[in-house]
Amino acid sequence: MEYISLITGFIMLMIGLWGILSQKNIIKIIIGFTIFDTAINIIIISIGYISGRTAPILDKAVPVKDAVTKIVDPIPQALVLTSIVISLGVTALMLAYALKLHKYKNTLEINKFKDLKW
Amino acid sequence: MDNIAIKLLFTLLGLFIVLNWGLIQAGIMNKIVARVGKRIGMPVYQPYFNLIKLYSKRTSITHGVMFYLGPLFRLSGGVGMFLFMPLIFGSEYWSNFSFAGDVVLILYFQFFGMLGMALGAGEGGHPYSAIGVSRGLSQWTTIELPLTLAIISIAIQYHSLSFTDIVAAQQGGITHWTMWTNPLATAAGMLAFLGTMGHSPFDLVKAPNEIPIGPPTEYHSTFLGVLRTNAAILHVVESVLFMNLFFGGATSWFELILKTFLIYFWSVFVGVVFPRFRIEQSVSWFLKVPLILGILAIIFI
Amino acid sequence: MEQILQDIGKQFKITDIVKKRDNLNFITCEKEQTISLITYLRDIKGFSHFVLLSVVDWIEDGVFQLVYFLNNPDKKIDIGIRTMISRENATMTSAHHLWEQIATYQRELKEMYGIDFPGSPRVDESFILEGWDDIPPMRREFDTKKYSEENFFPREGRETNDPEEYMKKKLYPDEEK
Amino acid sequence: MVAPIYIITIPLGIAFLIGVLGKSNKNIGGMFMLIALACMSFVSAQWFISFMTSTQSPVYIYTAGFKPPFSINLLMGLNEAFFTLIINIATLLGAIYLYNNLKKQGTNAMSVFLGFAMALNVMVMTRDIFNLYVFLEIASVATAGLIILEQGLKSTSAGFKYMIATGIISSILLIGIIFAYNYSGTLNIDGLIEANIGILKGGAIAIFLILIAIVLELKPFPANGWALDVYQGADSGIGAMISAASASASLYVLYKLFAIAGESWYPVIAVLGIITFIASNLFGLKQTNSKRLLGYSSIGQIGLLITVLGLSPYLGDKFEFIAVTLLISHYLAKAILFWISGIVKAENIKNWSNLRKKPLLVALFGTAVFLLLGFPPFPSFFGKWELVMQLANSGQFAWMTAILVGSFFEGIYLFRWFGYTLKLDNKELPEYKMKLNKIIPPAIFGVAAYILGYYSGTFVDAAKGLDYIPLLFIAFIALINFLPAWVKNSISLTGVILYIAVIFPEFDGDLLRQIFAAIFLGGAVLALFAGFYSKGKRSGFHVVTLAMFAGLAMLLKADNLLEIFYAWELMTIGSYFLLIRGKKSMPHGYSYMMFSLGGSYALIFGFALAFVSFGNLDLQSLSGITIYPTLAYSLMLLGFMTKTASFGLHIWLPGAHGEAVVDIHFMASAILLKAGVFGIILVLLGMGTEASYAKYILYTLGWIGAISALIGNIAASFQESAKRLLAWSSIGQLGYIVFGLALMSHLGWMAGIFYTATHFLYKGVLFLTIGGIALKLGTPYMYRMGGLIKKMPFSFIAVLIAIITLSGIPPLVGFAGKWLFYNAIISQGLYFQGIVVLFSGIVAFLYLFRLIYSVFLGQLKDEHRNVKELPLCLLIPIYILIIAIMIISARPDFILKPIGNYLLAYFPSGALNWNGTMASTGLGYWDGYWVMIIVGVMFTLLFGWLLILNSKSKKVKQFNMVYAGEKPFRPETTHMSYNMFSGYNKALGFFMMPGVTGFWNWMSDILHDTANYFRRIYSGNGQSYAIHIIAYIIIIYLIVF
Amino acid sequence: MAIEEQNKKNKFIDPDLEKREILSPDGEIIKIDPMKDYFCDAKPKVHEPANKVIEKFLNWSRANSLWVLAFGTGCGSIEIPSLMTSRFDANRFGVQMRPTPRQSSVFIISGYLAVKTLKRVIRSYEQMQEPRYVVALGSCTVNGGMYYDSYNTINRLDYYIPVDVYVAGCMPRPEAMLAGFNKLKERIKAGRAEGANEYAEKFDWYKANQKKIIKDWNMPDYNW
Repeated sequence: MEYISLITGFIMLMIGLWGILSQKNIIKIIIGFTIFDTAINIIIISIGYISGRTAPILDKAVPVKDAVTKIVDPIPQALVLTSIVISLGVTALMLAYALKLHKYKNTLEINKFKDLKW
Repeated sequence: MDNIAIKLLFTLLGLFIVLNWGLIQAGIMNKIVARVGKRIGMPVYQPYFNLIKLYSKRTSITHGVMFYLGPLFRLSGGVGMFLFMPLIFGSEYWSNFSFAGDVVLILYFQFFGMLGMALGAGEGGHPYSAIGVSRGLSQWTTIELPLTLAIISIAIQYHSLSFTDIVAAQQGGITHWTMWTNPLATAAGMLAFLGTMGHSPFDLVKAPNEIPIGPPTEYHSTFLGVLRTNAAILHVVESVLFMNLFFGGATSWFELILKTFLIYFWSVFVGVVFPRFRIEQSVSWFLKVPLILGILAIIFI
Repeated sequence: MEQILQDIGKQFKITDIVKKRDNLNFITCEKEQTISLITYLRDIKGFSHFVLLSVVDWIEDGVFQLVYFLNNPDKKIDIGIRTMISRENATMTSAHHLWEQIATYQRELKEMYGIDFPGSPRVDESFILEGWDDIPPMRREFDTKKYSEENFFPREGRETNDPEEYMKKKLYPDEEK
Repeated sequence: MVAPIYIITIPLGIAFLIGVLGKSNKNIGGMFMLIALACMSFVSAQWFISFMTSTQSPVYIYTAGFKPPFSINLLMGLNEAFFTLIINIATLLGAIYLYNNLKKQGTNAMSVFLGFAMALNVMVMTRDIFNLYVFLEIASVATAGLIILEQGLKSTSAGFKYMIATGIISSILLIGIIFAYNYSGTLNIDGLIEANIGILKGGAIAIFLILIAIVLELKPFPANGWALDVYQGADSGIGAMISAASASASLYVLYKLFAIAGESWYPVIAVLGIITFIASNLFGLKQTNSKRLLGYSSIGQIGLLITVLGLSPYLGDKFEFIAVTLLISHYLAKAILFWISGIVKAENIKNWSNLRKKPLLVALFGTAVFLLLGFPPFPSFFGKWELVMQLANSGQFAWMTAILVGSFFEGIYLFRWFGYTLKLDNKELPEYKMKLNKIIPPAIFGVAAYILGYYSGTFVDAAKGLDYIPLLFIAFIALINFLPAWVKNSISLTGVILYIAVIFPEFDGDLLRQIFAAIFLGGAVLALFAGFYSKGKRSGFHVVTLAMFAGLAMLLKADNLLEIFYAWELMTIGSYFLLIRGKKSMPHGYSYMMFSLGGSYALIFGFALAFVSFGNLDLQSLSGITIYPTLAYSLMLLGFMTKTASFGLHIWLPGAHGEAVVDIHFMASAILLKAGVFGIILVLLGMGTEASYAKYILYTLGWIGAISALIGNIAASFQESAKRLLAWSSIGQLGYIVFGLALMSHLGWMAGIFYTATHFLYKGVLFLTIGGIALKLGTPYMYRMGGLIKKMPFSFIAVLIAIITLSGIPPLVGFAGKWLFYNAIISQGLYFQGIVVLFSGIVAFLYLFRLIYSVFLGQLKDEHRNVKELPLCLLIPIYILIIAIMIISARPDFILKPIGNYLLAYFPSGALNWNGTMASTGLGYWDGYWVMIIVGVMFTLLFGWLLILNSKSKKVKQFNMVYAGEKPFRPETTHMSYNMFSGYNKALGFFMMPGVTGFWNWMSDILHDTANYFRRIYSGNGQSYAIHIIAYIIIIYLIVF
Repeated sequence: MAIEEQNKKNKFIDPDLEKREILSPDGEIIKIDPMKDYFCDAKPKVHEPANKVIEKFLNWSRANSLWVLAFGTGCGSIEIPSLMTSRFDANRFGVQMRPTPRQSSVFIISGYLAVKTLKRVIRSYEQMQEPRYVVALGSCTVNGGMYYDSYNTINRLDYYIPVDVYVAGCMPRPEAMLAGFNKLKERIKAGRAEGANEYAEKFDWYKANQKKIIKDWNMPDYNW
């Protein structure tokens, strides 16, 4: 059962991918990307999960010396932090692009922007 | 080469004989052609009269230096071929300066005269002479093809390109002549001979009433005299060439005169019978039968 | 043939119809109407072949008589249309638009008779005579014998004999009249 | 030594500082940015030099003091130093180039640019895989930001597609990383390498995901639609940054991560790379947009580098050298090209002719093109050479062919583009100003290309013998390009004469090279001397002429295959520039280059086979080829025959030479074609006649020579332009020489070599005179000339002598060649080829008469009434050649005896035996000296006789001729020269069907149609690009596992 | 321009012979005067035979090799080919037809001469090389014949070119022509057939007569 989070991560991954590839509207594509990123974050987190352990916060419940046996692997969680920040930045830039694209052709259909081809 | 002076003397004598024989031969041929047309025809010594009259003309004009030198090139072409051609087999005096070159030299020396004539006619400025020269040259390219094939097949047969060896190999009766031992080459050679002589089927170049007379349109008086002298010498030397190659050369002057007469008569004979070819017909004619004969000559030595 | 002549008579003012043979007639018509008559004959009446154009110099009545010969190849009949034009600075409307070869005839008439056909192609170029600066030679007022004697050094000693006396003197010399 | 960490801290600090300064004072911000980039490049330069010179060991930098598993560490090794150096230099120069754009955008753009530079550096240095992901992401976001710099719909849509693509790629990388961590427990690359998680099923998938993400970052073929749009949409400065800097960074990342993957990955990477290389170059054929074409070319080059990476096991120790040289060449060339496209701003490649307004830009464009294609002075030449050699060494012939074919496609569209730039007219194209900061970066890179070229030459041991003096002299001449023509001419003339004095003694032992040296360098002196006729500046002419002659001289001095190839390519560049100078010469110069390019690739393939079968590169290796000998020798012969324009490869010559000016025509025909002959001699000497395959090759070579002789001479007779006539006749004469060499007998070779020498003499005379006359009369067409004998007597005499020699009429030297051929053919037994050759010799008469008649004889036209004789500077070289011809004709044994002795070493049997001046073979005999005397005496005697006879003939003018009692109208209507041999054409015209040109056109059409058909997959829809990426991943996955 | 006026003066100037200006390839203007540039107009000179004995021998050979120019004017030109047939065969007397005036020595004027043809006859006659002879057939050349009163045929040929032998008859039969040839041979052998020298001496007189009737004389005075 401990793989439940991994599986949900992958399912969300598929949904995000489907969103990116099938939707015509740029905003929907960007939403697809956000789902895709959060799915990856979930997967990262679930990689670090060791069943029967608690969150790696050193407080009263988890003293420093026997923390190693009690907490799950902290590194993926550290990675997730930067990954979230990055996906935030990427989504922000994408939205800025979407705004500019709309300004030019005031449409958000991805297949309207095909003038650079061959 | 110590007795170069004597050899020179004999060569001059040979040249004199060949010149006279050429003129008389032309006279006889005209007589024969006339007789074929049931006409009495010009007297045999008429070429002499023509020459003297031409040389005795009082005025002449020239279009420029190259025009002036054209006939000179032509004559030196004819006389040059005579110089390098061994006339009588075996006699050291009558083989002129043939020590300087072999069949290939003679083959390429023919162009010397033709080039000079072409340039002289060109300088004349007359469009007809240029047309005549262009026709003559294009015809000449395909005439040379069967001739080269024949010569190469002879060279293979006798393993030599020098006249003296070829003639030596043909001595001893008619069965030793190339005509006998290598009939295909002789056939190709003699068909090419028709082209070199420029008689009727292939006389488009100097055709009298087609384009006045082709290259020599602008030539007259002494120039024409020089051209006619060369024509006489050239016809004899060409027939001597074919005689040496195919008909066993000559061991004496009488044999030479007889054989050259018969060889020359072959082209006149064909000329009388056949009408004139157009330029593309005459050019492509040599690529048909003579070419095939030549190729067969090389294959079946 | 009569049928044709009646039709023409109705439309054009033609005078003195002369019947040379059953298949050759001459008609005369006004100068202004000739071209239209010829066009009519050609297009309607089937005279599709233009035979020749020539002129007769009536110096006495001071008039040139132009004759256009046409031929109808189907019916195999000929017709000659005559018109009278004055001799002094004679001009006639050009008919080269009907048949091309008319231009050549007109050019010859211009050179030989001085009849001007304005508009005909190359009409004033020299036709046969090169370097001719006298009056058109075919006109009757032009005396060729005098011109030849002036220009061509005639050989003296030529006298013309009446053939009858000459032969009599030749054959019967001794018979004195 | 400054600590490498500063490379990261400086840009970060400055970026924030600029941010703080706010929008207003942009200048200070700009200055700070430049300072930051300068410091970064100084640091990496310092480390790089220390690695190169002293034995500096790689240094690990631990952030936050902890050991790797717990912190991120960076490495500064030799590779890292090199890559950071080139990235920093690129970004520094890019910043200078984009200074105005960035200033216009304001300080935030500058900080984005700094971030971009910093991210690339860290990607190169970091040893932590997650850190790599983070900075990869920063780099792509920064690039996306920079793309927007060029305000416009195109750039925005391109940026958005870029965002989609990189978004997917980075997420896949992230999944790969996390699973790799899952199995290996560490994020450090060194740790991953030890962990060797490839053996686990899941681990292999993780590695696959990581590597495929990095490969996708490098824009592999089917999935690179987005990259093309980026290159087209983005500003050219940004394009330069992407293709130069970020490409090298991602390449190094792929190299770093390769250690994790292990052996099985090499072939996969190589295949991906080669597909990208060939496909993108093929698609480039149909491309007309300049920036998109640059995109195709950069993707192709990166594909090539990936292939090199993939083939590293086969390249042995030479791998680093090859990778570095090819990378440097791509890096420099792409940067230059993008920067130039930024300056000239011409969308369509045809409008690039605007470049000619600034000669420096043309020079840079040329440098970039030749740098990309691997031509001599540049590093990529040595890189490609070593690549082919190593591949051949390890038997990978399929890879070799693929790489050569790919670079041939690239050559096609690059040279077509270069041809447009040089030749199309640029009157109505808009003016443009070349600001200083825009021109400095490409100029620096251009100069760097030459320096690095020399530097990389020192690494290759075979290239030690190359002497660079001539190249320096050419550089000097290039610098003084602004001087008038005659000054440059005299300088280069003295230079060549000095050079002859220096190198001629080197050949004294070997007669063959002496003859060719006399032809090449003697010809150079004559050509340069003839060059004095031209007024004005003739900019660029002397540089390329000297380059060609330097190449030719080097060809002779070369003692190993590399030097031969070096000289061959140098000579091709020089001759290309010469031939492209004619007004309408663009298509012909282009086809010339295509044939020489194809020829040189065939040559390098042949040399590779020789190198493999013999072990080392010196000339003896040509003799003992054991691996695929037939293929090797025929390829080498084909390569050399592109230069001798033999049948099948001859269609470029008539056009190229028809348009050339007088001295260029002389150089190109009389001298350049002999280089091919020299090459054929080397190959045939090596091949010998014993081997079974040699018989077939020689037989076909003989037939090719014979047919080209026939076609050349017949076609020449039907030409209307005098120059094309001479060009076709050169094809004919070269056919002679090739046939002579193919006989492989003593006499055959003597005829061939003798012909090469005499061909130079009389063809030189013909080219100089006819070229001079065509120049003077302003038209090459013969029917417009005529009657010039009265105005130009000296040139008439010269052409007459040349014609007599060419046609082989006895007294002059041409007859010797004909006589040798006769004997060679009969003794060798190749009768039918011989007949075709002899027949074409006689056909030569037609065009010779047509030439001398239409130009000199016939009617003098009105407009040429007071034309003067040729200028002295043309007449002197002509009469030098005439004197040479006369001397050899008088005593042909001066040349024939030495050639005979020389050939005895190779063909002992069948030599000429001499007594006095009489040469005789087994068959016939010939005495040139006596023939000359007899003919001379006879001619003078008869001349005297004619003078006596005809001393007072009246000189008349041109219309005094018999014209049926009338007089001719005008000279134009009475000069018979147009369609002169119409009868002959009717009879033998069928020879002239343009079969060969049809074949080559058909080939190029196939190429262009496939390119046009396949490039449709880039539909322009961002989403379809995303689908391509995903599909690409899945397909590769299925193939690999 | 000056040149146009000069041309206008003479009404019959041939357009190709008008003076004109041409631009040469290197841009400079060239003045072309066709009459002087294209034709050599030197006067003919009298060529006295060197010495009697050789001249006698040469005349003998000239007489025996008469090369006739193929130039037919008027109705006589149909008679000349019949000479070459086997019935009459002029070849027996060494008479041969030559196409160009350069190479021929006998000029047969075979009928009436229109002014137009006279112009061409003069040009061909002057292009023949000395010594040259003229044989005039038919009465038209004697006194104009039946065209004596025509406006464009000349009456006496010898006013325009020197004539050696007149063969009378309103087209003489071939036998008459052969007799004419023999008469010509006698004159040549006697050395009295010096028409060319006579033409050279009385050149101006001949030229005046010719120009009197050929009004469009747009060719040089002497045609080489």
